[in-house]
Amino acid sequence: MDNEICKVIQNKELTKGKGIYEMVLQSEKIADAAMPGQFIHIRINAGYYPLLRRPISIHSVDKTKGTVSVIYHIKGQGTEELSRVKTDTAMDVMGPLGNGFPLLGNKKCAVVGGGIGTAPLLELAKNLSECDAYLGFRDCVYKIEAFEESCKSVHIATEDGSVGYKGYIIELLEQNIADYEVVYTCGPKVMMKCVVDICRKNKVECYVSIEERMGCGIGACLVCACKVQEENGEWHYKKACKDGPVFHAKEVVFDA
Amino acid sequence: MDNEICKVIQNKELTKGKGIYEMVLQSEKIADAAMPGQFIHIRINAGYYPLLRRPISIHSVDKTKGTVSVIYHIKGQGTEELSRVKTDTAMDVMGPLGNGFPLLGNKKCAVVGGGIGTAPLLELAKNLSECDAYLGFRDCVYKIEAFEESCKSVHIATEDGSVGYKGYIIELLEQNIADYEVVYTCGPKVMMKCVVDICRKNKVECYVSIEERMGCGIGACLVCACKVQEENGEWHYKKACKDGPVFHAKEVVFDA
Amino acid sequence: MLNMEVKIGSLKLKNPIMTASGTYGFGKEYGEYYDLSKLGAVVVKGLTLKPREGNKTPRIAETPAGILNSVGLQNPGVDAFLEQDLPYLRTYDTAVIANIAGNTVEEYCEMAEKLGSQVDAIELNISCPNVKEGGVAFGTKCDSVYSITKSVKQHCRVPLIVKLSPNVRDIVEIALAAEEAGADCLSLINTLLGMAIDINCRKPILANVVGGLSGPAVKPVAVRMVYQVAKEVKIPVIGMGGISSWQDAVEFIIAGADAVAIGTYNFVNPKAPVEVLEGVLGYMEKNHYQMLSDFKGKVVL
Amino acid sequence: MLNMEVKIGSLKLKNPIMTASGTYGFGKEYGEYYDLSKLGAVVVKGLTLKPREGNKTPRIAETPAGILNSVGLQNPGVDAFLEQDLPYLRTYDTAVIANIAGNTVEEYCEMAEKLGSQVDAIELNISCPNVKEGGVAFGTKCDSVYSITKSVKQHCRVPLIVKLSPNVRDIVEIALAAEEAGADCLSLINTLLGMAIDINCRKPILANVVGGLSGPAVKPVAVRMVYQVAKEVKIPVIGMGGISSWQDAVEFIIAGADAVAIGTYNFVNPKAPVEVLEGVLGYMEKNHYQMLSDFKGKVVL
Ligand SMILES: Cc1cc2nc3c(=O)[nH]c(=O)nc-3n(C[C@H](O)[C@H](O)[C@H](O)COP(=O)(O)OP(=O)(O)OC[C@H]3O[C@@H](n4cnc5c(N)ncnc54)[C@H](O)[C@@H]3O)c2cc1C
Ligand SMILES: Cc1cc2nc3c(=O)[nH]c(=O)nc-3n(C[C@H](O)[C@H](O)[C@H](O)COP(=O)(O)OP(=O)(O)OC[C@H]3O[C@@H](n4cnc5c(N)ncnc54)[C@H](O)[C@@H]3O)c2cc1C
Ligand SMILES: Cc1cc2nc3c(=O)[nH]c(=O)nc-3n(C[C@H](O)[C@H](O)[C@H](O)COP(=O)(O)O)c2cc1C
Ligand SMILES: Cc1cc2nc3c(=O)[nH]c(=O)nc-3n(C[C@H](O)[C@H](O)[C@H](O)COP(=O)(O)O)c2cc1C
Ligand code: FES
Ligand code: FES
Repeated sequence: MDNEICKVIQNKELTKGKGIYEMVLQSEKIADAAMPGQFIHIRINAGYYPLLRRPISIHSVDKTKGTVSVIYHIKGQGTEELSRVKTDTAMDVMGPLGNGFPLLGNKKCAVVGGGIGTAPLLELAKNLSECDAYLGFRDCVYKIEAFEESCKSVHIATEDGSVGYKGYIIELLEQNIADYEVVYTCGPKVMMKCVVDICRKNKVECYVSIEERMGCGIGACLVCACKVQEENGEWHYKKACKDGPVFHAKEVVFDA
Repeated sequence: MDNEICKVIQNKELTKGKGIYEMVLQSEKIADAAMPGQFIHIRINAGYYPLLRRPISIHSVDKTKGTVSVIYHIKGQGTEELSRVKTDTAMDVMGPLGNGFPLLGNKKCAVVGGGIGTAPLLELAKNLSECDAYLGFRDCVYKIEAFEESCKSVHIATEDGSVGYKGYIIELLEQNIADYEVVYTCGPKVMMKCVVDICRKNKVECYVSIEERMGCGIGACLVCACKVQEENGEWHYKKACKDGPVFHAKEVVFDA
Repeated sequence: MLNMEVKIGSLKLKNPIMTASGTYGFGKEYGEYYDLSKLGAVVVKGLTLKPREGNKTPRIAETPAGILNSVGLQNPGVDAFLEQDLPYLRTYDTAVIANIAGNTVEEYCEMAEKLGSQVDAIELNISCPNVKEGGVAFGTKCDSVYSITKSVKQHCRVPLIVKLSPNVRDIVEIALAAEEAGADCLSLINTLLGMAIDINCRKPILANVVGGLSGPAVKPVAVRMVYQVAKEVKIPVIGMGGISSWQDAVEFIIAGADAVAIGTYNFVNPKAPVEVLEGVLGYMEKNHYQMLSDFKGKVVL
Repeated sequence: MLNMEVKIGSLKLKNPIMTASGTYGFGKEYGEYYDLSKLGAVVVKGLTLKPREGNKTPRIAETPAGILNSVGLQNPGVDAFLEQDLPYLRTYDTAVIANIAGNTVEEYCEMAEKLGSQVDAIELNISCPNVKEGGVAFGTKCDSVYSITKSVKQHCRVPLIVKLSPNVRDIVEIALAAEEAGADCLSLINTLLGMAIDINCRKPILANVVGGLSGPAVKPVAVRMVYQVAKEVKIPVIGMGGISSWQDAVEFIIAGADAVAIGTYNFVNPKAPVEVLEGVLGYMEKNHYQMLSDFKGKVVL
């Protein structure tokens, strides 16, 4: 494998001043290999600050054009600097990395995302023949049209009610949960916990994409440990970067 | 005092691939206050790498336009990054700092520079009513025309003979030393040592501009110590940044 | 009203922002950049009994997010300081703290006597890695820390701050030795001993071969030591090491520091101490903290 | 022909470029990026007698030019390593060095026995700051370093490398203790103990509160320690701490290292070890060095 030097095709804010950006990278190799739910590990700059790469989920790939898109929000120094990267810059990217979502396209599926956690669900939706989307946001929505193109129906909730249902997206999911055999979810821990609970109660299969701080991104450093439960109740740590970031919901132990 | 945020008006290479650059900065305040031989202390970027500012001599000022120009060569990480700064970037600059050359314009003067050490001599020449320039380079010359505009005569030497006299500039100075009452010099230590020797032998007053690694640039940290000799033979350390960078030749002790 | 006062023994500082010894001369240079009265205290360059020329140059090297220095206590001596430099600082409404270093315990005591109560506090520098005699040798063993602190304390008419070296196995045991010996306050960290080599000429970059590492690179070590020490001692702690922003200052205060000092970063941003002060103020306002003790040492575990 | 060979006791490495324990798993992941046969040696993740789950997450924090980690020796145990991981590494023509950590001297000895001569060397990790038992407690005092080295040496059928902690007052005295006890080689430095606090929630970023600092930030401390130690011991020294480029590797070798290891920088550049190797080769060619000893330890003073 190689880390790729990819050209930035586009890097622009999707929201007005809310700090949500989309970056499109040119990479035939990554576009070709990418599976929904995998991530890329981006080196922000050639210096020592920030030192570590930043893991960002693949949002969408265009295999014909050989491009990969990611959506990120400005959280700290790394993503802030990423947002200032100009078109045509050559970025050093590792990927695609990790284990994505299993594609159970013959079942009735829903993708349930919260905030920036909606990002990886688009490529997933594109790869499922029939699925509904449940997308929750705080106060600004993005990429809705893209989901509308790929999903049967798209449910939106915002905490401030500015778009769609006013409240949490899990409320909408709960109403319709009987319609699904499989649910895929990514978003804040609290949200994913609720989704997992709803699915368990309704005996719906569920897959979650989890976030852990990462070092190597490929399974060598063991900093990204994710607690998983065995059938027999014993737990141990798996690697979020290599065994995940997607896990079967019944495996994951949501601590604290 | 304040550190200034100055806009980069121009930043371009003067030589073909030899890594000598000129940067012009917009700053009324610095242009107004600048004296020949002073320097500015440039923060390369807002990050931690490089951490320290870089001291660069003032090459030329345009008081009407409110601009300051510096000439620098790429030496390491800091100047390399400086060379990549784009027009219109806002740079954080302290200055003008240090003690420049005393202007003895009523005397017969020569400025003697080697390599990048020629840079600060231009503003000096502009401020002396009559002076000759002796400029030595290894294999590429720059800014000769500017000196020709401000000096009575300009003598050039290159080590490879590509322009002017083939050899060292001090050889040319030595031939004409009897013509001068004051010599100002800046350049490699070995060159300045020779200039000082020639002047001492010929009883010509001499001022040297010295380089020391700097921290604060304003006299607070004492890292830039420069050995100076008292009349009575005792030595102590002065601050290159605040007491210098220009010293009377008879003060300076050239170690090692 | 927001109260930023800090007490160091009998000394009251108006706010917890100080400058670190050796990075700030005797204040004059930075006094041209802002009003020194804004600062809680100015800690002056390390003083010795007699004037000292310090080490050969180069005395500074740059390292990733840090610097190495080997100034070696160049200073005019304690008498010249009192005569020539202190009067300038006294024109400002800020505490003046003298940092002292000696070759022998007696020298330290003599300096404390000379300084008397002309300064507001004395910081005992037993952690300078850049001098052969004294310096760090006093500061890295419990028994010598204890005995030098105890001796100087008897000659000291103002609060005594003991500055700790990070080049130790167990910073807590050193801190406790200083406290037991009567220190009124601890400051930490001094520099970590480091080295850099120019691979082209194979020479150490510093003429003195080794030097003290400071700047953002050392911050995690400093925060850890402040955290460990503040939990164990009852006297106030001054935290320093790599502070470059108000966020860093807040991090040290949360870790347990009563006050903080800015060193290396003065070179990068001459107004760093004032900007740190304003930022800490803003942080307190935003979080509705009335005084430093509302968040000092309040690490959530 | 340029010769980059290095000898560590009876073990011959084809070149001085190694990977640092804990940053490289058991080689498999980086084996997808380049041919591991290029390396002088692979040092595997720290092993314990029984499998260990390690600490809670977060286990990593970023600091200026460095990282803090608190993995806490998550590993499958020495038996599983021998069964499941070693065979993969044995498909390459590179030395395999096992890094071992225990709670008691007996555990270390038992591990050495189990490893026997299935690995090419054993690195004694008595400097891990991330575990309560054992670890760093063994590595920061001369007498315990001496006795554990002496004991393990008796059970060790391959060269024994002792990995030193930088969290000490005097690295040379620790190094000499290990040498006297029979160590065949020393490696340094392990991580510096550090801490980072999230000022928004006032929680330490690492679940384990403190962690080990590594990366470019620590390089000056590492170079200094390698320099000090290499001058005093007769056994070979493996230098590490912040190596990110061939220039850094050359700096360590000039300081006195016989070999170097790349740790944290693997995360930044997965091909770092190979690029370092190529760069060191280029440096030797340019300077007409025939072998490492032409510049190793050759600091010009
Ligand atoms: C598998 C995976 C996929 C991700 N996909 C996306 C995505 O599609 N869009 C997006 O906006 N964000 C995504 N994240 C989170 C993203 O990596 C962090 O927001 C980002 O690293 C923050 O970096 P920073 O320098 O801006 O923040 P800082 O807080 O300054 O970062 C400091 C350190 O903490 C780490 N860190 C901070 N927050 C997180 C977090 N939530 N998860 C993991 N590491 C963190 C950083 O990587 C860095 O090492 C993903 C994380 C993982 C693990
Ligand atoms: C008063 C003064 C005026 C100067 N004027 C000019 C000028 O007009 N044009 C020009 O090209 N250069 C000038 N220099 C030298 C210039 O400052 C250095 O070349 C520059 O700092 C190198 O930085 P770097 O990061 O590229 O090199 P690196 O070698 O990576 O720098 C590492 C560290 O060493 C210091 N350093 C390295 N070389 C020197 C040096 N020769 N003098 C002082 N510090 C050094 C750097 O500032 C930095 O802290 C001047 C130096 C001084 C002291
Ligand atoms: C150039 C320089 C000179 C210093 N001189 C002294 C000194 O004289 N006395 C002292 O106690 N500490 C001295 N120090 C250490 C600082 O006071 C401070 O403890 C250390 O630099 C860590 O803080 P920082 O990272 O903010 O610089 C010096 C540091 C530097 C960089
Ligand atoms: C994530 C991580 C895990 C580590 N685990 C171990 C370990 O298991 N055993 C050990 O001896 N050192 C361990 N170390 C220390 C490294 O081997 C090395 O000594 C240190 O990181 C300094 O080198 P570097 O700056 O190149 O990373 C670990 C370091 C990191 C960053
Ligand atoms: S990030 Fe290194 S193992 Fe997952
Ligand atoms: S650079 Fe600080 S005193 Fe000269």
